[in-house]
Amino acid sequence: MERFIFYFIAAIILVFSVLTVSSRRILRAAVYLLFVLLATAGFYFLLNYNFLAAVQLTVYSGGIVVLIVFAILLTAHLDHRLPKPNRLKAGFSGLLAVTGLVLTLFAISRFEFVRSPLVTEGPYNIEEIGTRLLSYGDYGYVLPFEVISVLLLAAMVAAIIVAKKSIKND
Amino acid sequence: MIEGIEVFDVLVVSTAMFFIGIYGFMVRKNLITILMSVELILNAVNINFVIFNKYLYPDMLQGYIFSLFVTGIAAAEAAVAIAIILNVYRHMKGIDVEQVDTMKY
Amino acid sequence: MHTDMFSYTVWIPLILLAAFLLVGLLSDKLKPLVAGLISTAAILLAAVLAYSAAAGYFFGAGLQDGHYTTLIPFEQLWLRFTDTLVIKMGILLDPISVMMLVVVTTVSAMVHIYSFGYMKGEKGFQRYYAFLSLFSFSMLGLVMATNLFQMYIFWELVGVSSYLLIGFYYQRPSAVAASKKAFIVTRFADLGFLIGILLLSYYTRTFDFMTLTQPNSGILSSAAGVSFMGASVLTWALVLIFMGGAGKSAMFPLHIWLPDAMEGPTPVSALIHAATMVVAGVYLVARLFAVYALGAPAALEVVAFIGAFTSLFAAIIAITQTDIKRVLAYSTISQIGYMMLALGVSGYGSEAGLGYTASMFHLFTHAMFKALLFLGAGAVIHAVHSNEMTDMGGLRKHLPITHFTFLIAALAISGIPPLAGFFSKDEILAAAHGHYPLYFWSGWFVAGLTAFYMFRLYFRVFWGEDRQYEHKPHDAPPSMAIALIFLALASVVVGFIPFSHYVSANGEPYTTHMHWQVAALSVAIAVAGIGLAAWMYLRPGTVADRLAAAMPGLYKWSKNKFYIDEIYLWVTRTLIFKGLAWPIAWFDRHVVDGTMNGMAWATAQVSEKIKGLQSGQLQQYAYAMVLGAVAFLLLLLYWGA
Amino acid sequence: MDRLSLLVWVPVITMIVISFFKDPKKVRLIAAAGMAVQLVQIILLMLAFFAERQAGNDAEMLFFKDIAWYSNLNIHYTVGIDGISLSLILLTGIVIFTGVFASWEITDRAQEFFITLILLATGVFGFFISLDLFTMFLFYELAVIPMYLLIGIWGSGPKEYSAMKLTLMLMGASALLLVGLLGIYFNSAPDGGPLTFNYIEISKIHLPEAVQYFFFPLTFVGFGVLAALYPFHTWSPDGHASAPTAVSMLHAGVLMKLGGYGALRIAVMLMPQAAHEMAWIFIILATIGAVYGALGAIAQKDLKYINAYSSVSHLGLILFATLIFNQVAFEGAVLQMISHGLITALFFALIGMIYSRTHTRNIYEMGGIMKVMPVLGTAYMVAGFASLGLPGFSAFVAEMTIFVGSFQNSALFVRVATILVISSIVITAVYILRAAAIMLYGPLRKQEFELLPDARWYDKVAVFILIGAIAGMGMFPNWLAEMIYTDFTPMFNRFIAN
Amino acid sequence: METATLLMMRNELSLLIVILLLLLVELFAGQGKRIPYIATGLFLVHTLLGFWPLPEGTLFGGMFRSSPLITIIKSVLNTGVLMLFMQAGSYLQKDSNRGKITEYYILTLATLLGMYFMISAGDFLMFYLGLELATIPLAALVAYNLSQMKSIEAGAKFILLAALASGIMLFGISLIYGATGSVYFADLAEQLQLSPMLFAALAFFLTGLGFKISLVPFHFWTADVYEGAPTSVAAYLSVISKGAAVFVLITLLFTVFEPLFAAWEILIYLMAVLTITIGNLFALRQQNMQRFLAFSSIAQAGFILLGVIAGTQYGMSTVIYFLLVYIFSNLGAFGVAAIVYNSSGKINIDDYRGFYQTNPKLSLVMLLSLFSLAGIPPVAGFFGKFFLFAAAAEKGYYWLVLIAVVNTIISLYYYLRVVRAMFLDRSEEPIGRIHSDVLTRLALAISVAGIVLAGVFSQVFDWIYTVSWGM
Repeated sequence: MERFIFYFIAAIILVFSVLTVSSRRILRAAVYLLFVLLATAGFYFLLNYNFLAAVQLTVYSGGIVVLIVFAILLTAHLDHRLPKPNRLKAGFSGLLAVTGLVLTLFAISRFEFVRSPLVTEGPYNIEEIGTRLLSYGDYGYVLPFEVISVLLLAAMVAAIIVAKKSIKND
Repeated sequence: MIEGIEVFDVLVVSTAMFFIGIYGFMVRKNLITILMSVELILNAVNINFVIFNKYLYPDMLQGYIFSLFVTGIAAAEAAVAIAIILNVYRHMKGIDVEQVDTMKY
Repeated sequence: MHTDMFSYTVWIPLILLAAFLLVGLLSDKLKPLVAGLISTAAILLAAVLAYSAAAGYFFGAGLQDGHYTTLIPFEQLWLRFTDTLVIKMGILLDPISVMMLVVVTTVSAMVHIYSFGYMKGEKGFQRYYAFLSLFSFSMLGLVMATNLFQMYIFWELVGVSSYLLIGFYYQRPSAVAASKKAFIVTRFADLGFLIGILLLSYYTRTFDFMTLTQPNSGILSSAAGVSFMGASVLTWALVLIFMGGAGKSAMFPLHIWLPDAMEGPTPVSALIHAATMVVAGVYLVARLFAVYALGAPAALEVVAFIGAFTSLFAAIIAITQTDIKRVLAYSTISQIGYMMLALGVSGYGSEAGLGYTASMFHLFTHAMFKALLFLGAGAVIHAVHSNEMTDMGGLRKHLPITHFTFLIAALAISGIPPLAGFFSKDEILAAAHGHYPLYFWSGWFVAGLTAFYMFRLYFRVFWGEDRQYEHKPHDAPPSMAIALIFLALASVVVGFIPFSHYVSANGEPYTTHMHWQVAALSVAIAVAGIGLAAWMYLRPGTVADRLAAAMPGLYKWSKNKFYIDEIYLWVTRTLIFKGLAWPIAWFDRHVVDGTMNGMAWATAQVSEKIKGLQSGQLQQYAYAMVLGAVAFLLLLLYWGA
Repeated sequence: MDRLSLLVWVPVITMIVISFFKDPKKVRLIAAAGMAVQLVQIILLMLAFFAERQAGNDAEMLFFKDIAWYSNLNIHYTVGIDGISLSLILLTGIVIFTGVFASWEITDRAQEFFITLILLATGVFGFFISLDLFTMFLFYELAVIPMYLLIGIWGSGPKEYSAMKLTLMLMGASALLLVGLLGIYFNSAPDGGPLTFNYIEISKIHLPEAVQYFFFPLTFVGFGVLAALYPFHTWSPDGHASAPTAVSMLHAGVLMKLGGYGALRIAVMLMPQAAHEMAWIFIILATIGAVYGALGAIAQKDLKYINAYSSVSHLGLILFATLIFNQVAFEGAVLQMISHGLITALFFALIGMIYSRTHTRNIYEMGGIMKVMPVLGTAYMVAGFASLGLPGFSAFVAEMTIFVGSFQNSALFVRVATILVISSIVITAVYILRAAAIMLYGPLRKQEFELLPDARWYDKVAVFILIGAIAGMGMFPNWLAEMIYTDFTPMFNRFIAN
Repeated sequence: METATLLMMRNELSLLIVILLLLLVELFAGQGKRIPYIATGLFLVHTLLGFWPLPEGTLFGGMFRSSPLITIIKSVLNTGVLMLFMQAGSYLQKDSNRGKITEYYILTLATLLGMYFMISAGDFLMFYLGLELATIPLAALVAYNLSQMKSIEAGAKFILLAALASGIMLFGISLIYGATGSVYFADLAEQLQLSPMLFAALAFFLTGLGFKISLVPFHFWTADVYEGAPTSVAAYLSVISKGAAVFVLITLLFTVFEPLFAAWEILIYLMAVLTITIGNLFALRQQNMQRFLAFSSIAQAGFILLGVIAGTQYGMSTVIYFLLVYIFSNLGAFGVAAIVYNSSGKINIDDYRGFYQTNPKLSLVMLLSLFSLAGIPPVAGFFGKFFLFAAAAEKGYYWLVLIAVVNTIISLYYYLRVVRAMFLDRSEEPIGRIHSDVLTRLALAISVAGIVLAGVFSQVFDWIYTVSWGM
């Protein structure tokens, strides 16, 4: 059963991924991206990583995609269709991407993954994750947590100064 | 743990997604769609981390937490990128990537 | 003991060097007369020392145990190459060097004196005397050299003095060209000399004449034993050394510089290009005679052949020349050819070495009368301001002293007894006869030619009708006259010196006898030559022209000096300059340098061609990155597999 | 401060003092004073050197001083001299001193000019006293780079092109050299132990032959380019033609000797087997250089080009001599370095002086100038005679030493090459006399030249010192030759032993 | 965890404090002209504190490492940033930048902090976070000149390509994680072995760092971004950002990827050759000074790889030494370029013609900097390059060294082009006489002192060498 769900999710991910990068209507592309992200969240649920799935839903789908949609709305007419990509460019890029894909998969396929004998039944509860994130011993993640907060602060400042109107020109 | 699904199967999906994202990055004409491709790439990476964690190293949460952070950073990146893209639009009245080439050679 | 006696001889060249430095460095700060006097005093002093050395040597210390020894009164290390190969600066006294001392100082002193009159009022008078001193210094250094390398050094120095003096009138392009030619041709010959020295010294491990010319020392055996292209290395070395001598002594085919060298002031021609420097080649072969005779007779044959050929060849050319100095120049070449011939046919020993003695004897006598001829010619030129015979005639009335002395010299060179030339030429012919009859007959014929062209010259200049002279020719001033008279006396007297008592191939004195048949033959042909000249030129008429017209080919070839100059010109201008130097210069600029520039250009081109990579297109950059990553992966998979 | 380092410090101090003055008159006086001090110092050094040698000090290097510098690469500041380097130091001292006088008329940015010029000289001095390959290389490059500015700023003609070409080719050479030196360094301890850049240490060991075969060509070519090794000589004609007088003097006179010195002392001496095996290649190139340079000089119109090609030819002789492996030839190479240095410096000085008057270097545009400038003209003739190897001047001594030395090698190939090389002296006579005939002699070609002044006092200082040195060496060669020969002995013995 | 051990993070903490103080300044003091002085002063204090040696050790379960070497590299970066701040003051005080001066400092310092963490990272997560922290704000800095399209374009190119690069790199990291189950460097070194998947991981990972260091073929953004960015940001990118990344590269290669040496040796070799050559070939043809310096810095990065590939203690110290020298040299060059641009608006090499006539001192600074970049004695660049070559030669990479040294000739050509414009060419209308402010001049003086002294005094190198034992 789960297997078929996985196939379904995989199919969605791949199909909508392709659509995301091929749709000529930009807003639709954003929606397709959303579907991909949602499917990924579904996949996480399937793995019993519920918290992660929730983060995926909120941050990715809720945050980033919304941001993107806003940006689209600010910069494009809705009925605007993107011009067809240059054949040559698409061809070469496609070739490269496929080559890369084949090589990477070949490389990965040569690796023998040893499945862990441990069968920890998720889901990790949020508390455990929270503790991890805030502990400072081995495998504690308070430092990255702090750093990413600085990062977010910096990114905010960055976004603000870029978004600020230039004094001279405008 | 999904019955009958091996790590590699998932990796096929994520890798494909990764390269689809890369393809999109190289082909899409609009700066925002390029950004979307980046999101695809990061998403593929996340799937990798998660599946490795789940299947191979479930005793620790390294992959799991890594993907959390990646998500966070993706957001930050997107925010700054979009701010800049909007500025491009402000200057060029368009965000066609091929027009963004005033500097070359 | 004996050597100490002669230690003063080191001052002979040094005095002259001092004079050169003094006059040369102060140059314009000295009054012309003072400069001349300094130089002249120096050479006179040197002459006195030379005479006393000669007296001391020949009549005293030189003769030991029945033969003349070689003395080295002074020797100083100059430059050391290896333990055995060292250049020393020294003084070597043996019969020929002492004889040369006398010749050089005598002629040089005469020329110094003569030049007071001849060069009077010339710009650069001081420079002239400085160069004369330099030349005398170098020439004396050359003749007294104790080793090959010292000789080579002074050899070069006389070459440069000659260059400077030929080019004395440096504002005259022809003089400049002539000096250049003289230097380069002799330099080319010296190349052979140098290589010869190196080759010889490589095998013998010495430059010293004393060691080299030691008979039976076995030092030559290693070089004589190695053969290269059919001849022993020693032969090669000696032929190469002879090449140097041939260059300096203007042997065919390296003679071409000498006629042109007449562009220099006439006294210079007398000194350098008649009496002293040009016989250096003869002297060189004589100096190494033991090596030639004992080590490589084949090389000596070359000397003989070149000498015989050159004497004939030059004499033929001399017949048709109209520039009096050129006639004399070719005459000089011809006479030096004689000397070479004499050396070439000589054997080693006292009696057997007649050719050697004859050669030196002729060198000695020739120096006197040829210097006289030149100085006489100088007096003529001084009087009429032209070198061309066609501008002259009837000068005997205007220039009695010159005329008389010139006549003596002409007779002397023609071999009319009892003048000096007769004796020496007689010995040469006798020696040639003893060696190989063809050489004798050619020498005999040349004797006739000599008489003919000398008297052709004499008659055309001093007899016949007066020409239109710009101002009345007047005889030589006293300073010039003194020199002329002195040399005329010498030309008369020196023939009676019993030369073989002093100079012989192995140092042992012996006595020569008059070869009556040879003497008769040679006098006969000399008289015939004079007679022919008188017939053709003494009376007004066109015999000469008709004769020339009758043999147009020969006349033309002779008149144009057998086109040797043209051949040289062709070789230098066309082959070396146009064929080598210019192409090389072009090649260097365009191909070699072009390659270097081409590399820079190619780099710039590549840079230009690949600029498209940096297209400004974001997605191409991304493409490159991905391509890089994938290529790296592929590479690793390939290498890893 | 040790004695040898002073050789570097005096120029440095001179530069510092110059940097406080702007007035060209003061600047040149200071430069002259500084270089005079330097010259005196060198002469004192020579005396001290002789005294030491007399006293029986037969150490290979005298006034040895060693200061550790970069310890982990075992780089030291090691100085010391033997007769060979000492004689080249003397050469440098003379040339730079006269070079200052030859630059007397420079007023445009005089301060900068003299600083750069002396900087160049500093590099050269440093190079010659160094015994550490790294330090040596450092000074080598230090000497090359100021050329760019000197030619580019104060030069004439297509100066920027020439300066660039010269710099790039020389730095290209030093690039090869760098690899060569690194190769030597990393193989300097085949039996274990610390690696070293120390020349003396390295010369005592036997570098593995495979190593030699790889690094000898690099090193030799690296130095060779500076010594105008055919076909890498093309920087030299353009460079010299464009350079200002003093720079041409220093460059042809001294800097090119760095190449010869290095090729001999480092490339050949440190890697004898490879040198021996590969000698034929470079003998061919050097022979071509010697003959070809001379022939090329015949066809030139520009005085500086004539002299530049002449340098190619004479430097060919030097390189040739370094490859004969004979103590006499080695000695000859060094003598030729000194001799050519002096002569070519004199030539360039004179060319500069003539040029500053006639404003042309084309010999066909001059003619008969001996009449208006007898002193310069005579000096030019002297230089010419010296250059064509007339006895009494230094080149004769040097060339004869080379020829005698080369002739001791009886291999047919070498012998043929030697004879070809010797033949270059005839060609030298041709181009020297040709130029002199066209330029100095004959009637005065241009009337406006009538009024040109002859040498001024500072010109005379430069010219007479150089002529004095050339003639001095030419007439009394043996003390120098003995010094060089003797000091080659230990090196040569090791060379033979290897 | 003891407070005392937390002091191992003293550098980070003090930098964080500086950032926070600046935020406070922003809030309360507004956007005065004094801010550059305040920020520079604060940073000076921080820099000085940074020289205080720190013990070796790890924190947070190995996520954060500290060692004398790391402290040194941080101090080196600090010095660079300090000089940069001194130079940037006059630019920031321009009217067009009103209202965002403090942000400039905050963002710069945030990226610096990112680099600290990147350098000190003990696992890939910290490394990644540090990298991103060092990248994302930089994009905003690149696009700082909002009124200019070029600046914005540069920002866009930078952020998008950086995102792509880090995406690819992350994919590589994920594969490493998959292969070993850990992202901790300490664990990885023991577990990695040659296998195709790790080849993929390595290739992807190097893409990310290659982007940061701008190695060919990941360098394309460099020129456009440097050209578009404000001069001081370009300088920052070229020295600080690159320096940090190089350091990380070398530590990662020799700690984490040590077992994969055979694999990455090829890649580094290849990249070194390509980077030097391509960088040079493009630098040849540049007119724009910043673009020119961009390509020059690409080529320099290629040279650095020579020290990287050597991979010895010696190689390591040469790289750090070279970075130090490179910072002095490049900041000298950028500093002069910035002064010229800010005062005259001229940015092309041809505009520098006759520069020496009017500004002898500035042109001398430029001269020394360029000579140092070109590797000409006796300035420090010569030593730096020589040591790099020596490091590579020690391992027998003679051909690589040969290629590199031959390339130095090309590089010399273009450096001399600038010298030529300044010294050789005379111009009718050269750039006018420029008076720069005290801090800028001081910064240039430090550059010059560094360039001149760092080579002659071997102590600098020896010190680095001694410290780099604990790599």
